[in-house]
Amino acid sequence: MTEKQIKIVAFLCNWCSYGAADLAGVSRMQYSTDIRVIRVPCSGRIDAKLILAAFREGADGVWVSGCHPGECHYLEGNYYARRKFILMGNLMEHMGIDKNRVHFSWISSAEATKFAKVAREVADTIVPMGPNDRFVKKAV
Amino acid sequence: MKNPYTPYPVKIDEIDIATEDKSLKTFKFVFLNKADEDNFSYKAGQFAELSIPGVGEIPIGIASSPIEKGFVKFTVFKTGVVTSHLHKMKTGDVMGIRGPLGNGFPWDRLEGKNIVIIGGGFAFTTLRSSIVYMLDPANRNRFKNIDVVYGARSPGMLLYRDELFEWEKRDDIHMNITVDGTDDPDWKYNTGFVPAVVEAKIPEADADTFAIVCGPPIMIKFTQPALKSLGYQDSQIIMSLENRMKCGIGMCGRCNIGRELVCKDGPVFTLEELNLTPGEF
Amino acid sequence: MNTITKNIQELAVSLLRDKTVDIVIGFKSGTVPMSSVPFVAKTTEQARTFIWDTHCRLNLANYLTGRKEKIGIIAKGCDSRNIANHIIENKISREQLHIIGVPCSGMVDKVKIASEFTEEIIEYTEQPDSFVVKTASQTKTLLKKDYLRANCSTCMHPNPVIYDQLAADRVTEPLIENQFADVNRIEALSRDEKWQHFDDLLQDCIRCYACRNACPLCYCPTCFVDESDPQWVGKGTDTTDIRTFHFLRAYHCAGRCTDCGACVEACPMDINVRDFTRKLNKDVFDMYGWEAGLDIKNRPPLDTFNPDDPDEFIK
Amino acid sequence: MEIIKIKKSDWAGGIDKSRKTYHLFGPVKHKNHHIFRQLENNIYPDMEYMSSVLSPKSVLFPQSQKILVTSADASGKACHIFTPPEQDHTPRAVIGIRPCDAKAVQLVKLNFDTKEYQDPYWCSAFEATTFVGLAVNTPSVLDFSTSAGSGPFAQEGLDVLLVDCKDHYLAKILSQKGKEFLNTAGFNEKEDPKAADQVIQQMKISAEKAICSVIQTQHLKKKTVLELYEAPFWEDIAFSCISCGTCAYVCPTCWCFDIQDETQGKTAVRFRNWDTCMPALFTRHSSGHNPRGEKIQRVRQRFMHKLKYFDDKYDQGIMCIGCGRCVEKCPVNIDIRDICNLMNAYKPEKESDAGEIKGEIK
Repeated sequence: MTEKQIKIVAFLCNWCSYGAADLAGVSRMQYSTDIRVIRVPCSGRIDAKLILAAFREGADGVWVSGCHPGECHYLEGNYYARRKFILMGNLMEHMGIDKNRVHFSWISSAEATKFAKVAREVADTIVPMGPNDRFVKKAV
Repeated sequence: MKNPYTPYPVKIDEIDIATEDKSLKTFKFVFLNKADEDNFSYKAGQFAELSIPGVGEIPIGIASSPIEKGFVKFTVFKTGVVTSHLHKMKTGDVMGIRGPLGNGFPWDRLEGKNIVIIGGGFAFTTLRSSIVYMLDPANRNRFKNIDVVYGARSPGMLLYRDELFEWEKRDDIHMNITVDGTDDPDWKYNTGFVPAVVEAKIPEADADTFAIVCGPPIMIKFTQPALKSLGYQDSQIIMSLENRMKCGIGMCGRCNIGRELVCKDGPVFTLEELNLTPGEF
Repeated sequence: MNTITKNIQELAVSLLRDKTVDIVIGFKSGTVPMSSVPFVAKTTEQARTFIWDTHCRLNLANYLTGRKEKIGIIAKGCDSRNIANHIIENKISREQLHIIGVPCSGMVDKVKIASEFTEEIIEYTEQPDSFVVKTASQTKTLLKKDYLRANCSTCMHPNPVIYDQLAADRVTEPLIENQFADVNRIEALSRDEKWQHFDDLLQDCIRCYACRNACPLCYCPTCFVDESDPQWVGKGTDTTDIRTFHFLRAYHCAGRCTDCGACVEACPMDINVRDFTRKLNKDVFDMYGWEAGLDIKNRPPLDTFNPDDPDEFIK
Repeated sequence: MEIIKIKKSDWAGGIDKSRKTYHLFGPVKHKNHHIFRQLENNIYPDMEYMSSVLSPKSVLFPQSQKILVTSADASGKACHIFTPPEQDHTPRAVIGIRPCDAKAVQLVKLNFDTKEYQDPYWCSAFEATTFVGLAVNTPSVLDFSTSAGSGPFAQEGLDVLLVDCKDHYLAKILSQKGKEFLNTAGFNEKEDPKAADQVIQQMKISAEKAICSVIQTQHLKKKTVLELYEAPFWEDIAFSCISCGTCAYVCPTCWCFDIQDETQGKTAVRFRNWDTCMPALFTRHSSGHNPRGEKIQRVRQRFMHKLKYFDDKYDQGIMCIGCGRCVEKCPVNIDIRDICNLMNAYKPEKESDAGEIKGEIK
């Protein structure tokens, strides 16, 4: 049996979580290969449009990671993001898409260990759920 | 029933950067099937839909001339989704062309007449097609005098420069190349806006003269009074319009100006005809 | 002519006559039973055609965006909250407006009324607490309170929150025990049932965007559905595209929606698109204690933050 | 002329028989309203319906339709060479279409079936379709079809006209296609054509009498485009418009469409979708220039197209058949009847305004 490979899109903030991913990489830390990274300027840049676009194109899960509160490169982008994320997650769940397909984290650029740990957690939650079939644009 | 939505498959044969700012490129296409080339028989002034599957279609005036065989050429300004995609394509890529579409310039009516061609910026494509067509030895004696005013912002923004300078040397066509301004001390041609050059260089109208005007709205706006002062009637001023289009065959409904469909009844109208419409272009 | 109509006309006439304003935006009567038409009066004669009844369902704040003149506007509770929104979001200035507030006792639901009859409704006349509906073969008197629109029956702010004059006495603000019972009902469903619920809800959507266009919050110069590069949403009838549109439309209204019901009112297919916005309204109320448009000082919740905001969901 | 009597007790049986040859489309109750759609085997058209919220135009012109497909897989040979997808053009019949909606199909045909080009999707579907109309015995208060070139018993565009006579239908055969449909359904009880037609005529007269809504169109043709275009009333009409597409989507005569491409996986598809002239995007150039960027221009376009440009172009009357759907469904109650009457009655204040032309290009 060939299983569809699970795809998790990770939107990582350029200033911290992306650095953490980099550091995790050069430190040869192990984490799931299902994760595909997209570098973004700030977690505050992440909009529901982008998350739905990921699902629409076939992502099975989405992970957004930014700087710790108070450490945003743009001072407060992640504070705004936090409010957006919770509303977005709730509305998704309300419409019948499992909230556990969308994850959020704060990881600084020094926290390579945390990055690898959260990456494993995210994958461990999403992979057993199998492929996502909601909000996916079916082949035309 | 012939399906007017199915494009002819073509291959990009050559891509030329047409202007110094690289915002325009000229694409030379060859048809994958010889029969399609024969079916794609066009007149100067017509346009076609360039069709990139999965991306979209755009209506573009045909820049090659009916007398040039074996290929078709389009000069495309990079502006929207499709044109940006096209600018990224390479020679050898396969896409589609749908057409020829529209009425083209009224060549029956233009025969035996003096022709004045006035163009500005990148609206010179179908005018280039027309000039090449008229200068063809087989056609040249079907027209009387040919006068051309073509202007661009700067020398580097002129389309088809090599051809322009060749035509400049001929005596069966009176070229008036102009640029808005240039710091090139060796610039041999005119400087100044198109309407001013029209007023200074274009012969006065007689009953046997037609002016074909294509260019940006601002140029058209100021060229009109210039032509009027030279005695041109609205019925002697021919214009080619562009409106947003989708189908190109008069069905999708968006390009209309009053009852006229720019894609099918146009894109070429006389000013006299346009005066009867609400002028939504 | 009812008293509110009379008062509105008088106030509007004097505003125009005294040149306090250049135009007054209100409603005039429609050409079919149970309708009204948003209308701009520039002359005192035109102002005398203003009406007020229980069919003035649309939200007039929608007509303010980008206007430059001095405007008089008729505003019920929800309209006034959207005017407040407009002011906060710099779409119009308070000084530009003269608000004629109308304390509102709720608008009736024409779909619900029509569903009481098998025949077409040919006449509708209003009395203070009831209305008379005529069809080809019968005449029925019904009570307004039984036919209020869903959003009006849970409305806690029927009185205008900002105004310059009132066209009637304030009404008692009702205390509603659970104003989000409809949201709770969906929340109680299983995940699959929720998915199914929204599938059924959106089955008829024809992508006309009347919900978006009737919404006073939707004034973006280019809406995300109209963007082409990138294109966020396909333009056909694909169910994912339709669902994505409604998700994002609602989400863009998060913390700004006053539950005025204009979206539902405008929908030609009678889709209760409030099912999306209501969830967001409930969440911003529960988490941030926020109800949109109650004043012109506080920023809406997605335009501000508190360092102590809930973040247990973040790893 | 032939008129067939169909007992209502035989109706369902005949419908079932016809399914062997025809894909059937008809009105079906759905939530609070009726829609026209393809009927599965156990579904019968609801012949008691008053009107359908969307018109039956979708039978020939679906809201979203694939027109071309190709592989987007660069390794394949036919990559990026578009061809039309398989289309099913076996016989179909639309049961219970209102006479005015059938007339609308004839108006739409003027757009899709032209001298120069034939739209293969619409035309093939049209060829394949038999229109079995249902006369309207009790017209709606919004029905103004009699003054819009149609009527509750109008026959134009129909292959059969069914008239509901309580326990039976009288079926007036109007074309060979119609005759074949009734044969296939096994409806062959011939009535005395003269007597039956008299019954139909009587019913027609009383139905037409019941129509209480009329528009005036007699002066539209002689007015110039520019005098109507520059009339002062457009600003007031346009004020309330919210630029949604409801009027166009519910309209049986609106045919405008958009063409959109999508790539999904390794397939590229070109669609066409219903479109509407109400949003600014409809005519916006990629440069940002927009010949109908203002709402007033778009509202004017809609009504000028239906009531003036169309007749000027095709000489077939107005592009409205009086079904009343847009009047009912417009969220802000913009009423084409009022606008038509305004246009029809309009006289420019100064005679010279009418012919005066802008003369210069914007």
